[in-house]
Amino acid sequence: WDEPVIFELTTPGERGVLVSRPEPGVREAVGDVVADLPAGMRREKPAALPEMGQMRVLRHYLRLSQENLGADFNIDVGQGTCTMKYAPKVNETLISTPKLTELHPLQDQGDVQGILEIMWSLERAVAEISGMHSVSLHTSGGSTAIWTNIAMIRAYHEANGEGEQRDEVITTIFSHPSNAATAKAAGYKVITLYPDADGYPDAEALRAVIGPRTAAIMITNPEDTGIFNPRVKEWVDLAHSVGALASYDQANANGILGITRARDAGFDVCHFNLHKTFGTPHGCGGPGSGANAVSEALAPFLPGPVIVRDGDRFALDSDRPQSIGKVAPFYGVAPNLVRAYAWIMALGAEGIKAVAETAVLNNNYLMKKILEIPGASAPYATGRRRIEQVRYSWQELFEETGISSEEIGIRASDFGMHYWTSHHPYVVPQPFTLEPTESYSMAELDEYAAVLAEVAREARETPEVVRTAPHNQTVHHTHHDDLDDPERWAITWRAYQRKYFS
Amino acid sequence: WDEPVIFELTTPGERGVLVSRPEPGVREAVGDVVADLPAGMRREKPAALPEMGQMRVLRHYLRLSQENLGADFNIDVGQGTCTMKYAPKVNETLISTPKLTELHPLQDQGDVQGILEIMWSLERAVAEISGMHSVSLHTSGGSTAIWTNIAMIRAYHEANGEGEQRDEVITTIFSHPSNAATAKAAGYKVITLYPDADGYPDAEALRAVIGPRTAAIMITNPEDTGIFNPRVKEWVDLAHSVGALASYDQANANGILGITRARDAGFDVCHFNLHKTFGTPHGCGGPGSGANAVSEALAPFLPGPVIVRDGDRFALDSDRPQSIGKVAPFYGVAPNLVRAYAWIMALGAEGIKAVAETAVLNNNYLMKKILEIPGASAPYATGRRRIEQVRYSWQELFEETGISSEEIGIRASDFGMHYWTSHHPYVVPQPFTLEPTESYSMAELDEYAAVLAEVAREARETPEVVRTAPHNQTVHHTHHDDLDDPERWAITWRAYQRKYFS
Amino acid sequence: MTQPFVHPYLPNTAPDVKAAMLAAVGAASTDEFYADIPEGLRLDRPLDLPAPFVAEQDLVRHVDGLLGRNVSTRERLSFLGAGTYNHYVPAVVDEVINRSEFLTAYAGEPYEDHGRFQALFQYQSLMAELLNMDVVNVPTYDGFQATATSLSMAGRMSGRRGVIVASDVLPDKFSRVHDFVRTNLDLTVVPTVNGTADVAAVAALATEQTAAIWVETPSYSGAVETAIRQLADAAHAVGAVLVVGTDPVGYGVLTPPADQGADIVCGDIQSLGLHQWFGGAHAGFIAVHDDPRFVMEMPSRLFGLATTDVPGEVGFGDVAYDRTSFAHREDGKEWVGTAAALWGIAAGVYLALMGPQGMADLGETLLARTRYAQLQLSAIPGVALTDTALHLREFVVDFSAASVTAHAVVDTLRAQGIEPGVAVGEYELLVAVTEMTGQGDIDRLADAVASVVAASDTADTSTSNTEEKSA
Amino acid sequence: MTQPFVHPYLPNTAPDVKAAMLAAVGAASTDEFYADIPEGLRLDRPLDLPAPFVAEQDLVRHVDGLLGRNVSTRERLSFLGAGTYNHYVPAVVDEVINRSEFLTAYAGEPYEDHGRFQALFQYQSLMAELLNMDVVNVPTYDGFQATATSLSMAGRMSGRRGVIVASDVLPDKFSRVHDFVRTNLDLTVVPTVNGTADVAAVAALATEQTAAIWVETPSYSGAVETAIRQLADAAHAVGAVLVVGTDPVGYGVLTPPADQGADIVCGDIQSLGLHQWFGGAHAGFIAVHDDPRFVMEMPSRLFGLATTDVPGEVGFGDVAYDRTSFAHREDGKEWVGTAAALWGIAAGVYLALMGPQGMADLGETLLARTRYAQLQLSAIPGVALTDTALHLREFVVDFSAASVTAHAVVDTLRAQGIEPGVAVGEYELLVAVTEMTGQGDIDRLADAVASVVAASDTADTSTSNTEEKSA
Repeated sequence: WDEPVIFELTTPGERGVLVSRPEPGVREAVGDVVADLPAGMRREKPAALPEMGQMRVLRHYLRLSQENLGADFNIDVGQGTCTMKYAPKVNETLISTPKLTELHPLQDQGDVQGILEIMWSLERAVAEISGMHSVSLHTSGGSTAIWTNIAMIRAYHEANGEGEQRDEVITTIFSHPSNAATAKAAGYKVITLYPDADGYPDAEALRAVIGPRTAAIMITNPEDTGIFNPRVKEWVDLAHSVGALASYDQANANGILGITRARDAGFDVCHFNLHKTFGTPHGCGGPGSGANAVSEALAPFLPGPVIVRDGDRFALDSDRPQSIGKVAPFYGVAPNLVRAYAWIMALGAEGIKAVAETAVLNNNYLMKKILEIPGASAPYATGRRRIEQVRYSWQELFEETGISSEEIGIRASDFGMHYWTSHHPYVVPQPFTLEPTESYSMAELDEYAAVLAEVAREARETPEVVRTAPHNQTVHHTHHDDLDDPERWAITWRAYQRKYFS
Repeated sequence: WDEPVIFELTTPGERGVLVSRPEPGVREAVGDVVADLPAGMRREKPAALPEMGQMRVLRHYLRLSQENLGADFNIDVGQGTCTMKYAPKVNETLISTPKLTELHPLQDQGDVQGILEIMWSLERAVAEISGMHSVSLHTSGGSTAIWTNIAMIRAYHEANGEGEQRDEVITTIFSHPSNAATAKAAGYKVITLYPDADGYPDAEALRAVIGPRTAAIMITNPEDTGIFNPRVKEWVDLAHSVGALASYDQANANGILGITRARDAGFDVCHFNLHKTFGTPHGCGGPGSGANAVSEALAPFLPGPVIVRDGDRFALDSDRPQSIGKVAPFYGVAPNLVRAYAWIMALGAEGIKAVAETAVLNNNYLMKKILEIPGASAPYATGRRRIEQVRYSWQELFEETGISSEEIGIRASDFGMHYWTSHHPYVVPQPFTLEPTESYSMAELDEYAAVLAEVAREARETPEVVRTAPHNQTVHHTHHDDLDDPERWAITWRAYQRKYFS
Repeated sequence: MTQPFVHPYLPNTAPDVKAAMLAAVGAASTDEFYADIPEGLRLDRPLDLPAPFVAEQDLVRHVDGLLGRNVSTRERLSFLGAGTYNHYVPAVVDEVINRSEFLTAYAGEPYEDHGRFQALFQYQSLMAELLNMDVVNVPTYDGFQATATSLSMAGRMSGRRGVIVASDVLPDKFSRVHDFVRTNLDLTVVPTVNGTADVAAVAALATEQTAAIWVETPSYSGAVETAIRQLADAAHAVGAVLVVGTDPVGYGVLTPPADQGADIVCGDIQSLGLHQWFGGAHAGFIAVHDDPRFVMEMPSRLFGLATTDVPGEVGFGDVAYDRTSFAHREDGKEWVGTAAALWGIAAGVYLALMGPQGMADLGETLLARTRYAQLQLSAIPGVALTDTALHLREFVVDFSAASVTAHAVVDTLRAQGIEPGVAVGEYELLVAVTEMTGQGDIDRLADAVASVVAASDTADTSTSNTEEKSA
Repeated sequence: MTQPFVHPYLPNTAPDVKAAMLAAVGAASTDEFYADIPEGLRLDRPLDLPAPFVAEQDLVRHVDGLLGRNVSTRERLSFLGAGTYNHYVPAVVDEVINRSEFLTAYAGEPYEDHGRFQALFQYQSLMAELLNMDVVNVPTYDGFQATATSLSMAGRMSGRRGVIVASDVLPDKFSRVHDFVRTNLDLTVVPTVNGTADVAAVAALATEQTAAIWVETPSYSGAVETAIRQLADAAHAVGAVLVVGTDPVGYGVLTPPADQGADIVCGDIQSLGLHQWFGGAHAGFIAVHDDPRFVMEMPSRLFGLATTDVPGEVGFGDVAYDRTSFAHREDGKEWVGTAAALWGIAAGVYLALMGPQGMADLGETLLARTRYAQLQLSAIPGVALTDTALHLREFVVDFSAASVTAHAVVDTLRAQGIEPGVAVGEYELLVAVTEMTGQGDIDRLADAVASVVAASDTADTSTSNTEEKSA
């Protein structure tokens, strides 16, 4: 397809869907409510939305869908750190009932016992998986869950009278950037540590900066390199020794489920991304879901309300004076919570551990295949196993051919593959990160590695083919320079019309 | 995608879905039921089905789906006679409830009142649209509905003691072939009439063959040429005058809904294709649904059971001694019946007439566009309006360029268009049939006509481009000769393996 | 109406567009297009239909309200079968067949509709592995039609009229088959013995006028025919063919009829990934060996694999299209038309998901649960099985010794939310169990039946000797 | 377990494959991969989780059973709002967002994920037309976050701490905003008068320390702020900005805030094509004019249109990516992460289906039904409206004159299958009507309320003067 932007498809007078109109009895009682609007309150010009028959709207979006590469369609190991795993179709069937879609959060609690039980059970499962005491499922994404971690930490220190004193947060460069960003947004000074020569987080560096001003350490483990910090408990103990808290970003938990737990290493608070680790679909970038798990000491600070169980009855408890309050409307992204619950219940303890072990097996198998490609390397911790992903480098290939990792990624798309070129932080040169998860078969991993090997071959033998990619996509090479120029950027169709055609 | 045949994707040991297994208590009670099978009854070798993880099965079929051109994706006017109209998505939502999917036909009638009421109401609507007395919705396709027409006619004549005497059925060449084929299958000799010079069914020819041996005339009107037989009532009267019945194939009813009715012209029996005229989706070729409508005299012969209404209660009546019996399991294709009911209720009398008028407007508009293309013509009834479709001819273009209609169709697919090349009967030379229905906008009809104009231009200017098409499809020119050779045809993967690789 | 009628399904009802199109074709109104329809045939009033719900939300409320009056087998505990079965449909099956690309396609050509051709070719191929035969058709309407056509094929091939019906056949199926074939074939029913074919009687009846012996397995009562080999030999001895009507759900563990001499195997695929749909989701298969005599008698479309201009690439197309009524009208084989393709795609996805182990597990589960249900019910005093044959999924219990009618059992259990089965005689009940009815469900059924019988017992204690009738 | 664990979600648990992979990497078992995890941190027991349902059919039965215990607003007559609304979702919306291509994609690049970029760019553009502003973000989590971020933007731009809260704000939203901004901003609430902003009081409070005036329309009580122009003038007079939190559902007929001087317009799009989902389907929008000062403060992704190597073709990409925390960690603007993209696509489809006329019709229906409900309820002796402001969709009724508590009304009506609204005070009930609650539904509510009040009347007849409080 070469599907136009939807505004180009308008035909005056066409209708896509009709709306229920006021009944004659209502009209008689209320008169002309639009004409009666106060001065200046009636919209003068109709909104310039397109006018289209229903089938044309449908056709437009179905064609756009076919121009999009979902995880169901490709060997989606190239979006490293994203944990692209199978989102089971049965879970979509399960949630598509009016018993969930048409449930209002303020209904009589007697009418919502099913969803409350599911949410309560999911909290308990996350508590067991993390080793923590209490869980909240309110947040609707990973980064906002990290925000919730720091918001609870802030409230905790304030409750202890140390809110003013503790104004620093320590993180590592290979922890997700949201740890740094949310801490900053919460008012903290951020200290970022870099790895030691072997790629492990530098414990000596931590020792040098931690102290009475430290509110928390906020770290990921394994980090985005796929390297597990073996001294993590030492880090946590160090934090506790100065009165700070330890916050664990479990975005990379997929390889350690059932193997090791946050609380066992002493962490006070952690979060999971249900849309990564627990198999809810990524939805083009959300809705996600975060699960915040905390120790008993931090439980009073969890967002409210919480679900309480009394025998077979479940209820919402809002009477929690130390809570940080609401972090989102109502009680979390219900469709994702049901999906995550179903995912856990389809696998059980044995299955969840098999998820981790298979993800790690896949990762180390793929690493072997990738490192066989001339020009590819895996910086840090040479020869060591990795957990669930690896941050690789094309530096050697780049030095030899001048082809960058980004160019390789664009060319890989011609083979129907994703390849993640946006590798914050830019510490590893010419980086690429592969995370095969547990969802792809050996044959598929071989196929993915073969594509990268082929592109690397092209980079050497026919570099122009790589440099001028894409050759096989809906659109051709796009001029991204305009997107940073306020005079040229066009964030909406109306702005495009104004800037480019008037 | 270049998606393999599914057998090539097998990996020993993988599982796609697990099945509920006998509980320990069951095993204890029944022992090893497989080992205990009588001699020779236990399958020796497992079925050679592929072994695949769930996500890979899904990915395979999703990719195949993207290699298929549904009506939702294209301007589907090229499958003439098929009535490719919008199948509203809301109807898919409506039927996807367990209240319908998990209903068993032999449940307590008190538990199935909703579906019975819908079916009863749909029968009444079809009766009104056809002018007939009684309706059965049991058949699951158009051709089997035509079979049911002739089966009822056969039973009627038998009941009147004329079963032996009346052994001939008369049809016309531009009526759907199933009229001839079902009559033959029911034991009748088939007489086929050809059109007069103007393309109208030849009334004089009818007069010449009709008589005491005639069981029925079975005709379509408008015929597949889009031409309405203005003397249709004369035909029906003639049939009645010799004691024969008149059966109306309403496959082409889309242009005359609310305009003229079968019973008003005197027909005794007719059928509609719900998957054509009433907006149920075509499903790659079924399930369809047929509706048989009959006069009061033929009502006792309808397939059984029928739905009867008693106040607010609906029940099934099987006590019908003259019924031809079952024509299909239970009571018809329930999902399609609900869809067709919803389609009618979304439109109402005014909307249904607008469907017909719009379909006819679209058809005559498109005819104007097509006839502007050099080399295209519309044989018969020159200058007359057509109803809902037109059978065109590329004969002039073929004579000029040697490019056949079939080659044009294959090339049209490169532009994302369907184009129906299978135009039984082969009376019109180099035929193509376009039926735009009411579902496509003027802009889309213009686009379709532009594609044919472009292909016609190519046929003149760059005929090799047309002759070597497809250029833009999943597969390349396919060798169809093998498909008619018993030594080479491969109707299953196992036959292909055996014939081509052993 | 004074307002113009504009409907979301009808883009060209937009007034400006409609006017432009009329102008383009030089018509004053759409009435002109109907010039060929005589005035006397024109309907001079609006159709008398209920007021529509043009706003989608109102339509949904209306239809949902009607469907909401149904109570489904999810809300009841159901042991209903008799042709439509409550098997589990994996979510992936529904996902695939509800894809717009498949749902709304029709009859496109092998290039732009490559996916449809491949999906249906795969369906044919997967069924072929399950049945161990080389040729399977694109689905026809249902198992009734598949069987009627299979017998007709036998008649056409042999020029004979005789069909010996060896098994108990579902009455509705028999009705359909009979009305379909009666012009060309004569059906002779040989009563079964202990639930299955009376092989000696059937063999004795077979003559040079016999076109086919027709076996059903599982039969109407769920009995599995174990003497197919002998029946095939009897047919072949007189130059007839053996037609086996079956449900393929058991062939993960059971020997396929082709391995026992069947010539044509046919039936319904509703068990393979289709919901119950109030009995409205059936599709018929016909399987034969790769013998042109048989293949050329099949009326349905057959999709075949073919080579293309690119070495190693495979394409698809119609095999022997000239057989069909599309090609030759009344001179084709019966007829072909829109039948049940989407259900075939569903069954293909189902078999791909299940794989050999899944079908084997399913077969075992069905055998085990069936046997368990037989044991539990026949252990109730006054309740007996009607035969000792091997059963798959269905069986008949007899309440005559308890003097309780089957209808009484049904009525009483329905009041408890249980559909115990289909009454098939005054005292006989046809009970179906599937992988969806677990041990707990079967126990609940047995307990409920035991209560009914016990209650009757109190009134009428003449239940001696009933144990002996149990298997 | 002795049997190998093979799961449909985990292809490489197939024993042969697993062994081959281990061999390829030279590992004896998967344990080797965990060498970096110290023994003391290793969990030495299985997780204590409930027994799983590995057969899909058993999982479905389990989860369906749990969800089956919910009673939805289809089965109740609901007038609940307070942040989540029962609007109609056209079927096409669900069809599109449930397409696997959209549902399972994530963060691919503009080439292979062209469809996602275009769909979200179109969402931005369609919202922009409805709001009459040039810049709209890829959705953030919800309206709470959108508002918190909008106020923070005002603070960052101005370097000031003061925010004047001019309207009644949903308490949960206020909670979220407060905890989010409290390090950087001080919120000062100015009580409303007759349901809407006290313009004079707000203007009097605005100073050089004011970063923003924050208006909510419709407010917590459903009141539409009609003095946005004056509030904008008051803000601009002191160099502050006007932040308007809103629900865009009414802008088919109501003047968009941008036309009245708003600088930042933000809110939630749940009303535009998202189901209620137990309150779990929200997404936030932030709209600004095309002014780099504002744009560069937005933390969310912004998809922009760009030219390509092919003249006339348009591609898409990230606008000003350097703003984000992806690019600059703590030096980015707040943060960006997985938020609510799919809901944005849904809202885009919704607006495309509705078109200008659909949104106008919807706005009129909402205004009319709201007014009708106000009239019907306030006509009941003892029931009064709490203000005379213009309301859209929600309003508060006061039962104090009838001496009936709001909770008593709720409890009594729930017993009749009606959720009459949210109790927001001892005697105050927040009632929401939408296009889904027709005249008959509203009449049913009014009748039920009248009965409760009348019953109370019998006990306590002091209901004089209540009529005067009605609007």
